[in-house]
Amino acid sequence: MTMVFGVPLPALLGQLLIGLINGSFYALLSLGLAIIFGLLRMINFAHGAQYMLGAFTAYLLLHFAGIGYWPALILTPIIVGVFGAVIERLFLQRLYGLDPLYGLLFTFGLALMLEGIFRYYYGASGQPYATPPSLAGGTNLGFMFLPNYRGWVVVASLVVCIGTWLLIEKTKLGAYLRAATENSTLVQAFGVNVPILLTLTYGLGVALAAFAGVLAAPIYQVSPLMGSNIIIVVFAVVVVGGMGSILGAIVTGYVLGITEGLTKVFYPEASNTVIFVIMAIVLLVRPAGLFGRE
Amino acid sequence: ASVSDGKVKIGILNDQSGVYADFGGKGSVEAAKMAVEDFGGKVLDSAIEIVDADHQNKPDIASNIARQWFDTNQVDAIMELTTSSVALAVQAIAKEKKKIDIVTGAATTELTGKQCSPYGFHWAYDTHALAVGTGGALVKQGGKKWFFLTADYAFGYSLEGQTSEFVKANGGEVVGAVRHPLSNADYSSFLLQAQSSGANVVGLANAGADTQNAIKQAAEFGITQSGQRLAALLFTLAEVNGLGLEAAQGLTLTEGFYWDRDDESRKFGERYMKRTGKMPNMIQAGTYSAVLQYLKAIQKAGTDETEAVAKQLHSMPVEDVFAGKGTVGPNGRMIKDMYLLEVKKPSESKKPWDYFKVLATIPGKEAYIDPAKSGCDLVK
Amino acid sequence: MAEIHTSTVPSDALDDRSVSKSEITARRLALIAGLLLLLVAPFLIYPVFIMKVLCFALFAAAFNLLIGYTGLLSFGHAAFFGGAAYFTAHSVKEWGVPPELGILIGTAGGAALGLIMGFFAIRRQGIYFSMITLSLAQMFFFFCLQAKFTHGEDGIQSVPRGHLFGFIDLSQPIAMYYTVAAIFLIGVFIIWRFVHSPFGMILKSIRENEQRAISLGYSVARYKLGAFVMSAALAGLAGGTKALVFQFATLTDVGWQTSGEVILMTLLGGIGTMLGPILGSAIVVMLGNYLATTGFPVTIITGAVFMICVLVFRRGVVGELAASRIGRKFGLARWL
Amino acid sequence: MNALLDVRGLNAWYGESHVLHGVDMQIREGETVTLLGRNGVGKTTTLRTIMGIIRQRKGTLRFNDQDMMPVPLHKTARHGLGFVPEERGIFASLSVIENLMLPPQIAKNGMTVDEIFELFPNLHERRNSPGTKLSGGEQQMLAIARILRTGVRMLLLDEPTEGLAPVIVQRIGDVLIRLKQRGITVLLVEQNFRFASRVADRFYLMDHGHIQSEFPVAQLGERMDELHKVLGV
Amino acid sequence: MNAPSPQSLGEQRAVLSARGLSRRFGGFLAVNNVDIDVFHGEIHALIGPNGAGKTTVFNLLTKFLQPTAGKITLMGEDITSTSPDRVARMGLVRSFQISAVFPHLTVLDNVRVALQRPNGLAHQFWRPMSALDTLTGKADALLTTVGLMRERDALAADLSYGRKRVLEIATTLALDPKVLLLDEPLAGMGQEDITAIAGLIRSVAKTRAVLMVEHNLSVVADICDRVTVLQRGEILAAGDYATVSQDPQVRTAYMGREED
Ligand SMILES: Nc1ncnc2c1ncn2[C@@H]1O[C@H](COP(=O)(O)OP(=O)(O)OP(=O)(O)O)[C@@H](O)[C@H]1O
Ligand SMILES: Nc1ncnc2c1ncn2[C@@H]1O[C@H](COP(=O)(O)OP(=O)(O)OP(=O)(O)O)[C@@H](O)[C@H]1O
Ligand SMILES: CC(C)C[C@H](N)C(=O)O
Ligand SMILES: [Mg+2]
Ligand SMILES: [Mg+2]
Repeated sequence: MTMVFGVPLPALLGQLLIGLINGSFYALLSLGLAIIFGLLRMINFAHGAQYMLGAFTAYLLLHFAGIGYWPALILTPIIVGVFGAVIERLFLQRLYGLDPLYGLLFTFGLALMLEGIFRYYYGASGQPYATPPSLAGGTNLGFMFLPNYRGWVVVASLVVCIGTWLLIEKTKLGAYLRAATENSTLVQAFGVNVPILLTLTYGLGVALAAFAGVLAAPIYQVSPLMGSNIIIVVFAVVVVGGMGSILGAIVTGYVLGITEGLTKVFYPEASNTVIFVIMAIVLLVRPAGLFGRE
Repeated sequence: ASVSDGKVKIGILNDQSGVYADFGGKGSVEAAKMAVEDFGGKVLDSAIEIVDADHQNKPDIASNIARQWFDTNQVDAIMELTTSSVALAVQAIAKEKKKIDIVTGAATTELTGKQCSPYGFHWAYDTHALAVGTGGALVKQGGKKWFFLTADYAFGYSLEGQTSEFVKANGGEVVGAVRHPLSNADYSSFLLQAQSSGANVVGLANAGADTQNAIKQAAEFGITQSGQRLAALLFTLAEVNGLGLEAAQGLTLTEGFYWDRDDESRKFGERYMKRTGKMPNMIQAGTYSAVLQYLKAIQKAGTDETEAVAKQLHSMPVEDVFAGKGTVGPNGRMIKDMYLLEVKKPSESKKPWDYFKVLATIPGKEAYIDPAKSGCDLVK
Repeated sequence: MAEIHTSTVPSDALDDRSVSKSEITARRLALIAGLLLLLVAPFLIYPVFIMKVLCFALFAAAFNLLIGYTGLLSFGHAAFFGGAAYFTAHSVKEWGVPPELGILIGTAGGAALGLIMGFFAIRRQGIYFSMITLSLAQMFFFFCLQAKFTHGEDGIQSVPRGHLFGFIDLSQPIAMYYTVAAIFLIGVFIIWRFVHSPFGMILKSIRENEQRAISLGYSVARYKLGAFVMSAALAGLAGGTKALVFQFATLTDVGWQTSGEVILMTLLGGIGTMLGPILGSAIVVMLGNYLATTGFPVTIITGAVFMICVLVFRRGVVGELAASRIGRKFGLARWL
Repeated sequence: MNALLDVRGLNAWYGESHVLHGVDMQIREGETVTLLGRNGVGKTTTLRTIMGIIRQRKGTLRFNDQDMMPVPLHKTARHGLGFVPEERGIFASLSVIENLMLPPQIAKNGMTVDEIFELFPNLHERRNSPGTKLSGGEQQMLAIARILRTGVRMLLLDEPTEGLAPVIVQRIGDVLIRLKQRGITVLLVEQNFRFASRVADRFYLMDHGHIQSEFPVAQLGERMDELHKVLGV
Repeated sequence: MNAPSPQSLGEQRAVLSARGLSRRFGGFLAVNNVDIDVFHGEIHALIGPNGAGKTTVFNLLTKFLQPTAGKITLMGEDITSTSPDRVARMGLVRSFQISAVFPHLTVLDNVRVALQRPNGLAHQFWRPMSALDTLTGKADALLTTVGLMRERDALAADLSYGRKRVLEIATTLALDPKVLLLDEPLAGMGQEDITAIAGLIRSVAKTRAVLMVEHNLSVVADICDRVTVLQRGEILAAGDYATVSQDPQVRTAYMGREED
């Protein structure tokens, strides 16, 4: 067996691939967070809960409407996105003039509540969600047995991340979003309907989280706690990438996922903390994050 | 001879919303109520009341509630106590306050070992029984090289430790172990390590949703195709139901109760099913037995005073639908037969909740540590 | 940025000059009444409950020292509270040190953690600061999860309360109670003194305009770090005390939910007021205790309270009271 | 001929404080009109109310014979009104060119980017740097340029010369004169009296939330005393 | 504070001087090779078109920005890599182009905060607030000088823009700086204030060095001893006002055709 730094090559490659898969979730989630932060200047603490909501919506669609994975992959982000948009209209809009910390606290409360509600009805142990038959099974890559579904996750997240990035960076939308962050009245005075823009943006960010949730459902149990388990790591990813930087969120998401995978090979004890350690170092060297603007 | 404050109050303290909520949860509370009804609703002419609370698997929340129950709510005994850390904490408080606790939900042998209490009892199962049952069965079937996936806390260590000892004693070896945090979502990288370890058994020293997830993901990564076997060391009817037969089939597990064992158990199971919509596992049935036995002990002692009741509990034989015939050791361990079970294939399952084949009955003496060797200093 | 409190607190909240004599007398009387209440409380209410309230009240007051007076919202204060609980519990249980030393060790540990975390966190402001403290605290959480001495999910259990100064037997509930009450009073007094000091004045001005404070020659980083460490130390004092009261140190106390809880207490009671965090923690602890036995998830209520507070109640109970017509008439802002 | 902008009895409030008490002004197409007044009399408020940024308002407001009162803010621009705020409103996170391209074009006759760069060579030089890294003068130029691209019919300019070097002030004066030649209507708020008299056709003098008097540039000489009193120049 | 008093250094030694000062923002050279000397007892004006780099030079001199190249000395000490708060403690104090007061403190407290540090009352977290009462006398004296006594107990936020600028100058003076850097101190002030504050600047300059950025050329002509004109980050001209204002390059780059 080929060895790299005392580790069998297949094990190394396998962990790298698994890191990439985790990174796919980090990237999707931090992308949504970055979009919301970019425009609303608000940390969407409910992002994890909305990811969970995505998984649960897929689950509920299946159990109460018989709607399977593929339609759910499209429907769920729409449903949850609309839910997000409603939240934005009803509540978040009242917080825009205030210190951004209030947005953080509000969504923190929202997250607790959503989680509590699902815990109340579904317990915390998680509900199973079957892998779609078309993606069942796996492919033997030689160094590891890659479940087809996980391969699909990597592809889907890459496509969605790049697509979203293009949408925002290469269209005028991105400029509107950033400008409206700074002075929404003026952007309105230029003839742009900013309130709708804000609602749509929040909806989009939430929809991305929900999309990640549907992707996650067949991998992990559909559990009320799935959001809070991952969200703080994703926050760290966003800090490392530079808050509000779309590209930063995506790239850092994948890179840190892979880094975590590597750590599991060489120093497993640190795999939980490695992202936070990296965050601390980045803060020392570049307080604005790798891709952030001061 | 009388009952203090005119009422016998039993507190059922367990996880009702967390990772282990299906494991005992509200079901245990129902089971306790059934026991009270079956006993006749009154003991020594005093009313019996069941109170319950959710400790969320947090020892601090649990001990808060326990303290409050003992100090201000006149609770006489606390039972169930899912999760070892909680059980140990509450048992310590009960000991200090001289109150009875009967643990059915938690697994650690510490409860009747170093941290035993003269008023503390351990009912349904423990890690030793699991090691002997599930671990032993797999070793016998040729599982000689083990790799452990262990929940990173006392319960996991104790389960891993006792299973390892058993494996080694039977000529097997342990080739590695990884620890994962409680309620971990992703096992892929651990499974990858297990895969490249060369073991032929992957022992899951965890519980509840953790075990369910690990099993699902093992299937995804083709662990079983590549010739390794999974040993779900703590697995019950509730988890099988959660996972579905398709995914769970073929697993070997150890429980102290199976509803489809005989007529008596079926009758009990159906009554329970009517109230909860589910069949009971060993925790819920065990809680029924614990409450019943506690009430019998009060009846016999003629008082609810702790010392007297504890004395009865230690000396009375246990005879009910859960225990069959059991005895209680001086360290508080209730000793009864355990069942080695195998999860049926979907095609073999004839009716709802028809999940298990009984492979063997493990005599209580084999399943549990001899009280004299338990390390409990109450045993002379 | 991050002037969370300027919008929430009447601006004369900290101004204790220009107070009439009769008001001073009234305030003294109120203070004495409060002390008396603290003295007789254990005979009226379940002492363990009050001790819990006092520990959390001190924790919230320490947290409030940071947010209310420097405008920095830490989302990682559980690290100091829970960390100190571990340090105290470990030193008392494993090393057999007396309780007073144990609590000191906890406090010092909290301060040390504060120094380390503060070093990283104070480089940024506003939400950035919050995110960083959250992440660093989470890192500490994982450390606690893995370190041997914390005993993982089990926590450090059965911590002996021991004898205070060698002769006061703390296993007596009443002795423990008065010890906690004393610690609480000392802690709150320190905070009060700290806030109403020349140092506090500089903190306030830094929050108002950081660039200007630098140009006046103040090394802003050091002041912020000072406040951060002070807040961490006092949170540690609260955590260490709690470990003795409940004879426990667990992961719950270092988890982010606890950080959230202390924010809720402060927000609900009133950020930037002296009394707010105390009242807020009483309400939250009561709520938690009540719901613990009902089976209704605490988080639903907690979440809802958070949302309502943020939407309609940003000044908290105390702040709203002070800003109400009656409150303004009686100059309550200066009292609370 | 009807006025392009017709304001009658305009009142406006900030919360409870009543700031405009019945402002009247009529501005014809192609005119450049300057609103003079001391600090705090409500000049900025007048512009913001006309633009629709301040919604707590009463009175008649017609632009191009359309009632503007019910028009939401984001539609005001489409009617042909453009606003350059006192604080300029350059977006820090956008580059100069992005700032320039931001407002949606509402009419074909707006300036092209090339014309703009010819008018403001500084902007061309710094076109890729972030907006707020520009100096004050550069920002002011950018703010005006940005609106010119959209092709608005009427510009509301709030103190475009504040804090600018004399040479830039002159340049901006030149620009305003060129705009007038293109037929763009301008309502200008200005404290710099010399500048105002150079570009304006007509003046409104404002005091405490209403228009005190109105006169053409030709009468400037006769009005000096009044101006002294009201402006303290 | 026992640095040698500038007086003893002799009239010709610069109190603050910079050599080859440069600052690059990405690819853009905002300040390029600037030499500047500020002398005791003099008012030195830094003028130039918008974007010339005046504020940036201020930021460099006060260390709010780190220069890309060059060397700065303050009273003979190299401060090229000193932190901004330390520079301030050494006696180099600035005001800001955009008004910078502590909005929710009273006018009096604004000044007292400035006085706290030089009077050793900054770190005391164990003393009561009344410890600051010893500063009130000094603060009041200063407020009287600048004419802010009437607004003494008002919140700074409630002051009009012009008054805020006055307060800012008062706060700056409270530190009794050796070198005073004022960024457009008169912008936004009414004419009465302009006259008064210009007079004040002139009088305080007698015992210290002042460097100011100002667009109000009549004031510059009036009170400044030396003028440096900056354009595109480079020095275009330097000298007294009369000379500089005749410089044709300065006229085209900054002043324009006539004096508007
Ligand atoms: N956002 C606001 N909230 C409350 N009052 C305001 C607000 N903005 C302005 N005001 C008040 O309204 C009045 C008019 O202000 P406005 O800004 O229109 O004056 P201005 O004439 O433009 O003055 P300046 O020459 O200083 O720009 C002032 O008294 C001011 O204090
Ligand atoms: N932090 C920065 N990053 C990038 N460019 C900057 C930064 N600060 C200033 N600049 C650029 O440096 C140049 C000089 O700016 P500065 O603010 O020093 O000008 P100024 O002379 O003070 O102008 P004004 O009179 O308008 O205040 C400007 O072109 C500006 O865009
Ligand atoms: C709840 C059960 C699954 C067992 C539990 N993990 C324990 O610690 O004993
Ligand atoms: Mg104005
Ligand atoms: Mg400048």
